[in-house]
Amino acid sequence: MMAIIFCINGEKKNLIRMVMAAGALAMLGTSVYLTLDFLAQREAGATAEFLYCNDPIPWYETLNINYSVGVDGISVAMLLLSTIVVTTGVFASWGLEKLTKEYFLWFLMLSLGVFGFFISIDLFTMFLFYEVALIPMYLLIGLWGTGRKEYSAMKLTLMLMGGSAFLMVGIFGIYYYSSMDGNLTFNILEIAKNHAMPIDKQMIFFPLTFVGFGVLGAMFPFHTWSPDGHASAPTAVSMLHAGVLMKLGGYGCFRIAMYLMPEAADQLAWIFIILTGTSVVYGAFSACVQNDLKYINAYSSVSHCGLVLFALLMMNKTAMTGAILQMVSHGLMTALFFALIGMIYGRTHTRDIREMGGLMKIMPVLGVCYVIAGMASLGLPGLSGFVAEMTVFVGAFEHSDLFHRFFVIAGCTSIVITAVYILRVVGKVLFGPVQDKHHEQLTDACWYEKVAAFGLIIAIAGIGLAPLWLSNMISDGIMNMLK
Amino acid sequence: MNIPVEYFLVLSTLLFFIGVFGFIVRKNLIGILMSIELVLNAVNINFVVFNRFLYPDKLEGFIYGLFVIIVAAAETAVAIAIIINVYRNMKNIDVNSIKELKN
Amino acid sequence: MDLLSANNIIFFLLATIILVFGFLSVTTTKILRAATYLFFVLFAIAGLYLFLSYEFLAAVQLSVYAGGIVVLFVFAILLVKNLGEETEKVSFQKKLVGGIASLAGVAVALITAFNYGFIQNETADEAANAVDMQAVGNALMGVEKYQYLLPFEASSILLLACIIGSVVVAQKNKEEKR
Amino acid sequence: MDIIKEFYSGFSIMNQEVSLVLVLVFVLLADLFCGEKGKKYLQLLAIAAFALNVVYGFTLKVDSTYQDSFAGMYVTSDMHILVKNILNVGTLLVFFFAHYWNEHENRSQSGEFYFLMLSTLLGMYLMISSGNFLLFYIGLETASIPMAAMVAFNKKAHESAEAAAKYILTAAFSSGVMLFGISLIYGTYGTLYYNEAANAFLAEPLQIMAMIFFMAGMGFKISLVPFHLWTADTYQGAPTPVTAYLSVMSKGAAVFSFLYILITVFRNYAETWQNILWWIIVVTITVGNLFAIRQKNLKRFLAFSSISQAGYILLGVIAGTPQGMAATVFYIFIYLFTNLAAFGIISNIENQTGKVGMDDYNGLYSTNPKLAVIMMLAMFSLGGIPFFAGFFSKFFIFLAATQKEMYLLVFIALLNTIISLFYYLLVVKAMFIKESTNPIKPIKSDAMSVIGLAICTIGMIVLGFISPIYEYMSSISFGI
Amino acid sequence: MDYTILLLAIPFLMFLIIGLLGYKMTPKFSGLLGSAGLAVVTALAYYTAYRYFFTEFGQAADGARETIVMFNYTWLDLSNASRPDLMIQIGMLLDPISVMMLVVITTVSMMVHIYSMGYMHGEEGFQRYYAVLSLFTFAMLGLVVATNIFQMYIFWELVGVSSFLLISFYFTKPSAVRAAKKAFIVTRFADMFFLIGILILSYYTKTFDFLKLTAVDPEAQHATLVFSTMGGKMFMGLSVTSIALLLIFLGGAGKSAMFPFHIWLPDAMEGPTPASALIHAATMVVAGVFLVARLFPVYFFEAPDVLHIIAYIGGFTSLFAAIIACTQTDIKRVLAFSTISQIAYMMVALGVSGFGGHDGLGFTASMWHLFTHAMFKATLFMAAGCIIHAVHSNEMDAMGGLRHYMKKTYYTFGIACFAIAGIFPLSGFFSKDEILVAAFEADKILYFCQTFVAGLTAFYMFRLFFRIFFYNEPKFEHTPHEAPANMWVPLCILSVFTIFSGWFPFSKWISTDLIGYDIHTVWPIAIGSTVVALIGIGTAYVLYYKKNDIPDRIANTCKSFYTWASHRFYIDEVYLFITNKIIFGGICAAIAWFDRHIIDGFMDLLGWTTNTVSEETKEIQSGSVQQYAWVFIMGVITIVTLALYL
Repeated sequence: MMAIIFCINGEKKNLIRMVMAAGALAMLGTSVYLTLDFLAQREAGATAEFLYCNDPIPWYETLNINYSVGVDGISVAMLLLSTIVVTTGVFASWGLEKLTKEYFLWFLMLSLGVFGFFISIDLFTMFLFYEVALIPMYLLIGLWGTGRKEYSAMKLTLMLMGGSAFLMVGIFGIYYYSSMDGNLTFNILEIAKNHAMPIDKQMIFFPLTFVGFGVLGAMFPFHTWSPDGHASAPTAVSMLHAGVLMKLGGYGCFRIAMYLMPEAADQLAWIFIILTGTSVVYGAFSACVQNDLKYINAYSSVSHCGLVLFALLMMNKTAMTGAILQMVSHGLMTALFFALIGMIYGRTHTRDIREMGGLMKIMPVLGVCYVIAGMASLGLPGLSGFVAEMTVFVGAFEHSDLFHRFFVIAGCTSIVITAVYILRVVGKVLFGPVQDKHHEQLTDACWYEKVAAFGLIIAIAGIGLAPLWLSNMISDGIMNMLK
Repeated sequence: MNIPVEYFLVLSTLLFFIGVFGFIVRKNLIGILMSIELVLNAVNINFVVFNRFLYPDKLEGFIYGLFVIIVAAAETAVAIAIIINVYRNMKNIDVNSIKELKN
Repeated sequence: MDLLSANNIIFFLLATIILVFGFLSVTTTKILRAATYLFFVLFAIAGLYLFLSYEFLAAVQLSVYAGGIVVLFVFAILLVKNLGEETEKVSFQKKLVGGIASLAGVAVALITAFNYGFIQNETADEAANAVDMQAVGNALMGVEKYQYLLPFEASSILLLACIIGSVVVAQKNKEEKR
Repeated sequence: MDIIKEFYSGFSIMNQEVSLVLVLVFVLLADLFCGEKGKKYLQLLAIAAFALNVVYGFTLKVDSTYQDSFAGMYVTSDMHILVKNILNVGTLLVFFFAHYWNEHENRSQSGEFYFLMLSTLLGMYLMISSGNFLLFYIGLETASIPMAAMVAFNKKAHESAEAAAKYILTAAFSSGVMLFGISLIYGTYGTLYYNEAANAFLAEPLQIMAMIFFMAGMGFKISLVPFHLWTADTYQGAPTPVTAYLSVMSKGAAVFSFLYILITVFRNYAETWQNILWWIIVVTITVGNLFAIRQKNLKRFLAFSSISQAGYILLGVIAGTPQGMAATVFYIFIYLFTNLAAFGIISNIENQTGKVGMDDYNGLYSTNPKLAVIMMLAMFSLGGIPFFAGFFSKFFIFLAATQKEMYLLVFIALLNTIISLFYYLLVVKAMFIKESTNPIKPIKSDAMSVIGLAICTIGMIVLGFISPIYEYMSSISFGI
Repeated sequence: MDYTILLLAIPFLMFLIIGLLGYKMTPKFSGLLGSAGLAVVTALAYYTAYRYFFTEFGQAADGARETIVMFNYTWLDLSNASRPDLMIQIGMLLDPISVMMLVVITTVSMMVHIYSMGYMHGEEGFQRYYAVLSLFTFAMLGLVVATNIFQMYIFWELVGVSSFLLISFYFTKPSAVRAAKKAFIVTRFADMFFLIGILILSYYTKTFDFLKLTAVDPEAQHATLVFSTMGGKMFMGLSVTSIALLLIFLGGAGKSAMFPFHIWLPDAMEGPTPASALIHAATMVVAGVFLVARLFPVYFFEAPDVLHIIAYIGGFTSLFAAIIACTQTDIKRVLAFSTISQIAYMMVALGVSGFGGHDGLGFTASMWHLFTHAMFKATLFMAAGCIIHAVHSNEMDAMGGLRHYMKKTYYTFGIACFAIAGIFPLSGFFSKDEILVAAFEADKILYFCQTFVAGLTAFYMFRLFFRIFFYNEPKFEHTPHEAPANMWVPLCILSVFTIFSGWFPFSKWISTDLIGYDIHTVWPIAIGSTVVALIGIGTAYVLYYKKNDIPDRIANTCKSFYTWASHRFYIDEVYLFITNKIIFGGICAAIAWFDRHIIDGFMDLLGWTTNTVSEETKEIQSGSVQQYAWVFIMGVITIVTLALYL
């Protein structure tokens, strides 16, 4: 349904770009259509947990591996997010000159992995796509990145693979306890239905799986790949990575770890609440004193993604809906952030906030977009961040014991700290007097950059202004899961 | 014939490890090869003795010993050819001269 | 057990020769002497086979080992080296580690072996007559159980390959000659 | 006449061996009669003849799942045939890659090259299919002694001579140790036939010690730690086609026969050898990986990588289940294409420029994009990255090991994949990211290499998706 | 669907249109467009107010005023199994205070729109200014008509952001950027308490809806059933209701610049003066008061202790700010502290108020004062704007004797000064008087305190007045001149409100229980306060009518106190210390260091260890075949030993 790979035999860069743009737009169109159709079907009373399921295509029959895909409200939301980010990412990297074709091929592979992951309902294919999504990062960062790119690329890849080592053991465990009667299966729905894993085994495999995905979700203390990786990655890759790839972690934690091993999730939640709650506050505090724009954003991502996992662990409808909303929202706004940072960096050739200033005067469009992104990040109503955060907090407040309360309130403080670092950046970079004389000659955004930025802003504002449909769609999926 | 089989086992084991010792300490490649012959002979003693004392009705160990001798001969031939090749390249057959490939 | 029975004397004599010369052959400093000692060892082992009344095997041992391999060794030694000129000095450290490994190996192997009760076959004595050639031939040429046609054939390929291989390796490079 | 009849009936199920011997004789005769002029065609003839043999191999199938001849001396099953076919394919690929080398550097001895290689292949056949330790031993030696000669083929190079010397000495030593083990097996089990030995189970320490001595000999062939030390030196010194052959075929055959012996002869000691293998696997993977990190020479690098790969393969062996066997054979199958692709590239570049250092590969993508891409695919496949076949084989092998609840082992192995990924990525980094002042010039590969590389590449990409292969393996596999 | 939705929709559309397309318009057109849009809104607001107060539309059957929900759309669903009603809705709630606020906001906003056309003339970013003004108006209107507390929070945040944008209007000026950041972060900090308060409240009451929260059960004298479930819950000596309400009040305190969150307001004067008039004087800063008023029944019935706290914080803040105001020399800052002081007045009034009928006098007075204060403070700010416009400085030293040059400004400023000082018959007299009455009835200490503050207010306002319009003329760089018509006309209109709004029958319209009642001027208190005010004016006259050295001598006599007061008691410095040194320098830097060196360092250490081990172990592969064999045999022996004997 979604797997579209382009084989491009053109030396002409423009042609490649056009094909990419067309393909990305086609994907966007498909996903929008999918969303609308999904909503329509739900409206019409389709009650199946997953829609658009194909008949499982047997793949490795002896191991009961099938290629089976389907979507529920959550994956539709994630797909929508992915396609938006991919499309805008294509536009954001329009100006790339070095090895364009290879770049887009890897980029496509990355997005293929992401899409595949979100639509899979078979653990094996899910894991397959998960790894597919990881590895192009290495080359994308290593080849087209900036700064300490080789180090960062290696660190990122190795840490994420380390995560998948945890994950893989978890998956094996799930597989071997997937059924009472020996009909082992990789199918998530069947596993959940059979619910055959004894609690003591869950206690082993839940943490493994959760940590495995948590690494990708930048959970403290496994987050350090994120600042370096993001700082070195090229614009569109940062966008896609922070915007979508990190969501794989949250989605996986939810879809695999918590859905398939609910009892252990319930019992061990406290450990991970401590960790994720820490990352929420910790990331925010760290971001306050960074001087590199991308580092600031990367730590902010740590904080926001921490909130995703944190909310998931609260395990009630509202908080989980909030978590998914936060994924979507953070995906969009962080993609916007990175796109803008890339554009600014492309002009000023520095990301050090101490060397910039007064850019609002020089490039008003980028400046305004940046302010909007910042506002979304600090949770301004009318933009998507607010919707997500409020849902999370209200949901998380359901737990009335002191432990949960403490962490929820700590989480709430993060919105103040977020304001601090966002305003610090805005104040230093965009406002104030111009720091560097050379910056005065710089130009404002060109058309493809505008397309990228405005596309994301429209999505952010759209969700921020009218969140109900999305929230309902997601909570519909959550309800099915919670059963 | 009342010598216990263990005696032979002691003999062969000792011979085996003398061979091993030789392999480890000799400096000369041909010397090392000789040590290997000791090892193989020790094994042969085992086969033959087991055949004779434990399972005399079949000729399994006997035949095995026979084949070990054959294979040892072939092995020695190739090994000596290789050692001569080494000599041609290095101008000696000291074991220390084949320490170039390492780490 | 009669310690001084003929059997015992022969056995202990042979064993002593084997071990002493074996040890000498790996410790002597002169390589040609080592070859000589090795010859003695192989000879004594052939004697052992005779003692166990496996004449055929003893003959093979003598012809192939003593007659073939040792001669090959000697040729090789003569080919690569001036006779007896160099002596090799082995460092004490090397001897020590080698000795430790060997002694440990002997200890482990023997302790394990003595824990095992070998059951000597009652019929051993009666069958202690020479294995006749017919039996050997049958065993090598038959396809039944305990007959070894297939390994025999396989070993022919092995020998052929080894001959070719050693010739290829040992012959001087043709290009070099030209 | 009865004997003759029996004789033929004995050989009647040995189709592969017989046809291989025919090819062998054909090559020998052709080499004898072709003379200096005919050398050019000799190689083509040899490859063609062997290719026919390969094709023939795939037509074979035994009626029942298990058959033996020569009263249990020789055993075969669909799985045996399949493994031999896999080895055939690998050998053919090695021939493709060796063609250029034979043409230019080994011209005078190309006939011998083919002959020796095919005879070692025959040795592997016998190793795999033996039902008796004697035949196994002869097969093993046939597979290793001529190999030593082949390692020494590059006679001008010191390295080749040194590698050969190390190989033959260590091989002889290890076969001595193994024989000691076999002799004890004979002494305690009273038989050398696998199927009978399996029943003579006494749970005695001496039997276990015999098994361990035997395992050490196998450990040498598979290059398991601590029996692996020869591997890197030999791989580095040997001519590249021989290294490729050693790293894949020799290892694959040894692993399968090892597996077969473990699950037949030693099946009652399963717990013991599983415990031993557990530690050996951990050490092997770790040491292989740790040593691979620092290598600068690609052949040596791949040697250590193959050591750690051997550890992964044993994850399938350790389970001892049918699923484990299927995973093992599948792994070998995938590993064959992957590793041969890597060696194909290396030999291609080495033949034409003489460069094997990792630094020499800097900036390869800018001058030789196709070679660099194939190399990258190979590295990714070795590292177990999807969509490449290596991912599937790794997944299945881990799955097989976890079937026996060895989660900790699998976890350690998985952590090790991180290290391995690190050094595989180092190669990718050199080719794609680093820049060089003196990059390798654009290379025009010869036709044979192109064919070989194409096959390998296709194999790496599509094999994981073609599930019938694994399904077939799974359907014919067996275990304890 | 109702026309009232236009009240929200029009400003929002204006914001979008001017914001997105503004760069294509001429500045003048965008200003006119914004003003025109707002004019419609103002008309609608007045119409609504008319309908609500003077027709049956706002009358319930029993004579009380009705609380009307015009519309209520679900915006976000936060419900879950145990709390099915948790929904964020966007709607419009009309009751006396929200209707009054509609009038206040639209009036002041309208005036500011017109005024700005003159004041901001020629500024770069004129369109942006109007866009943000529209956004602000939208947000403020949304805030006051909120049907539920979460809607209020949403618009509360929007208001904060538009305030931020307006303060940072001159974004190339570092001080403006600093002030904007400070304002936003301080209010945001307070908002966090608001949010937590909302969370606690909604957790126990299971609703966000104001109607459900504030519905009074007259029998039980208990706010409503939704609170019955949370009665017993205690936390740290207070009931959870009290805690929640206290936290909510803290949110309001942030917006309304109550001590200790007051520090942002004086700095916020960096923004354009008309924006200050609208946001930081008349409307946004009273949001906190409005919030408390909106939840007043809840406070009164469920957390009277919190109400006391509110009253005392208000009292303290009003005194504190008034003292500081006496020492400032920047005229906008004087006005800012005056604003703080006056808002604190309203808080006091709420804090001392009772419930029902005449007991609710404080409530009425607070709202009344809110209204009158909005008018006269807007006047003051706009007049100050005119003055700054004329002399191009905020400092008093650059002013003096301006009455000769700017007659209209002089008169309007004067009227507003008398109003704020509480001189009969101007509006301030009435509203302030009612506050004092309410305070007198409830708490004598507060009464005396507030009376004293009234005197101080008169003093510093007239200090300002005399300093600007009398005093000695400094050397003007160019002669000051009267502002253009589009600036003084709004001034005059607001003066009219300032004069007459004291005569409106507020108690008929606004009361705690929605039932109108009569109030009478309590003459002893009124005369007392007037006398105090006159003393203040007199003192100011003596000190500042003409240049003399009495102020300096007074300052010297109590030098330390004066220094403290003129440095605003160093509260800013304390904050600065906490944020810069402790949070940034301490916590953030420590965490960042920890992250880079410990966590990241650990990951790097893993890599380093692996590499080093690899490097260090290379001797194992020594190249010696004998060593290989040794390892081999030792391996065998070890395995045998381990397998058999261990």
